[in-house]
Amino acid sequence: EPRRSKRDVSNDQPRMLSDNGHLVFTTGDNKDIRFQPSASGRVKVGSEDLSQLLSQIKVNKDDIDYIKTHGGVPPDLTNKINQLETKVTTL
Amino acid sequence: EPRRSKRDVSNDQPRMLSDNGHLVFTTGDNKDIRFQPSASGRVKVGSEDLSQLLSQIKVNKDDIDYIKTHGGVPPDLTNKINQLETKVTTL
Amino acid sequence: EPRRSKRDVSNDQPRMLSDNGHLVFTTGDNKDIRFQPSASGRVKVGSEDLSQLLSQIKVNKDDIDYIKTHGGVPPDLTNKINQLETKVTTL
Amino acid sequence: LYKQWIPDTNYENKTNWDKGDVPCSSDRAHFPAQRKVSVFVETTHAVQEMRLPVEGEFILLSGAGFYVTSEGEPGCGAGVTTNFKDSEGLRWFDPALWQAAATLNELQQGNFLFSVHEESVPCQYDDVVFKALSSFRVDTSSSQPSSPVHTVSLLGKVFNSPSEFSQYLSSHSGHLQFHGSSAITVGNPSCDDPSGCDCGNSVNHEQICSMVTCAAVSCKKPLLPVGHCCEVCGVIATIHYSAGFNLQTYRERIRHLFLILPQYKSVQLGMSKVSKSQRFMGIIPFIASPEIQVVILDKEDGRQSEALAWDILKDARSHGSNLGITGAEFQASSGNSSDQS
Repeated sequence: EPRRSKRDVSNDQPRMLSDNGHLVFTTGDNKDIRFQPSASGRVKVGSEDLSQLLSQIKVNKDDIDYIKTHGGVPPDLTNKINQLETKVTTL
Repeated sequence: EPRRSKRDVSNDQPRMLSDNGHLVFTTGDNKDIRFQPSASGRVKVGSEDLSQLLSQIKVNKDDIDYIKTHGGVPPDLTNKINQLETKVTTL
Repeated sequence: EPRRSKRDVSNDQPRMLSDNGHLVFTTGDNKDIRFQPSASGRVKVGSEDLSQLLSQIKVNKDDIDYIKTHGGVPPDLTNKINQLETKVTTL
Repeated sequence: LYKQWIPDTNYENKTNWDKGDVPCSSDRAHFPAQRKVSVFVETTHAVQEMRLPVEGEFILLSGAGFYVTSEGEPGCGAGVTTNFKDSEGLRWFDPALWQAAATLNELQQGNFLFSVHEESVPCQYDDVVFKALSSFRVDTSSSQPSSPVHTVSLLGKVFNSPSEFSQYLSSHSGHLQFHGSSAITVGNPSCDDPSGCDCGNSVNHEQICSMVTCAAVSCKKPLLPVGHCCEVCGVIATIHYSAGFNLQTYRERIRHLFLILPQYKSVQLGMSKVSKSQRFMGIIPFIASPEIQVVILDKEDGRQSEALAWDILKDARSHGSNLGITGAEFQASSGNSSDQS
């Protein structure tokens, strides 16, 4: 593979390294670390399922946005206010 | 790369691969990739503590669920409504 | 580091192993697993940018804290309550 | 000249594993906890368990990586524990661990040059090469504060800036690849004298020779070439030169005229600029003009060497004026010399 050997491979290669016992995964300029779970295989951090938790972040965000717009007022409190309003209006 | 094709790295094998400088973790069919530092070790992404952030996702979810059920109504507003109710009732 | 040399340093060795066909990365006591792409590289889970998602966790937390303190009461409901109060007071 | 480090710390190199084979899917690959190592990985490997050193790294070429299987690979066997061998003791100043060539191209083609021991390790004006697709670990300890060279190339990158290289040496990879009491420095000028330059390794003579075990010699008058650690059987020819002499051109000439001939197939010939005054240092402050030392060895008690020496002398005498050669003579371990002509 002559094309490759001419290139500067030094900074280009990802590395798995042990730094005083810490396990470190690194990449070079503009290079990513990618986790690609399959439909049935999971990426787990400790006992946690990474994909599941990450989709929970979005669910949380959506819930928060809903609360911001529609309020986090429980139905019984809303009822109470409506009843009060009716009462006050009919006084 | 003919050398690689001789080895059948089939889909059911979880693996860590260097792909053009990117470091890719791929799970297999029903096979996981797990990152399990010791109890006192952390999983970090850059300077962020991933383990901590993942547990924050759950805390966020629990908080949202609480707000959904019990409302995100501040105590002074609840007081005001209760006082109103009392007043209206005793009118 | 005389204290460590007495210890079994093999406990400090990070490991990559097969656990029933699952790919497992582990570390020793107090040792982390770290993902450190270059400054311009990303950590991706599937097509998602992990760093971005992680910062969303913090945004979510902040939003939740705000809701807890200031309430998630939509402006029209707050208005309604204030109007009620005015009415009741002027009865 | 280009000097290439021979050993590597590549995962695919069978000789780096104590069981003589690269680990497969049912094997446990163990890197000793306290051995620092930078491992180069060229392809994908299945493994049952890998224990990493407490300080170490795996450099993954595109397409390289690790995976695990639940069924195992065909032909892998029941599984053994195999240990990555220790490269801790490999020293920069060990002449047996280097290959020399005049150009990068000849280095890649395997046209290596024979040299005396001092010149087998990198000289101050040499370009040092660590193979692009490899990693390594080398002990650069020296009695000198530093060992200067012209350039160092490793992982395909050429370092010629002193600051850039010293920065590399202090990186995680640098610490794993180079260790020892003194450092290699780059940016030393290359040799710009066409007649050649003094290697500069006489200051490291003892250190270099401490790595060499000399074979017993059985010739009548064993010779000790300048810059060599051992007495040899063969010939030392001396070329006196003037302006216009070009060492590299002359080295090529001798190769094309003689060394490619079948009768000289087993001959080793090394050429270097030396100052014989070194021999008298400490006794008489005698400055001799530099000359070209040609060391010729063979596997037949020096008989071929002597024949070649005569060929070289004849060539020098008939074409010397064109080559910038003013005189030539030799001394053979048989006791013969060019004086007897």
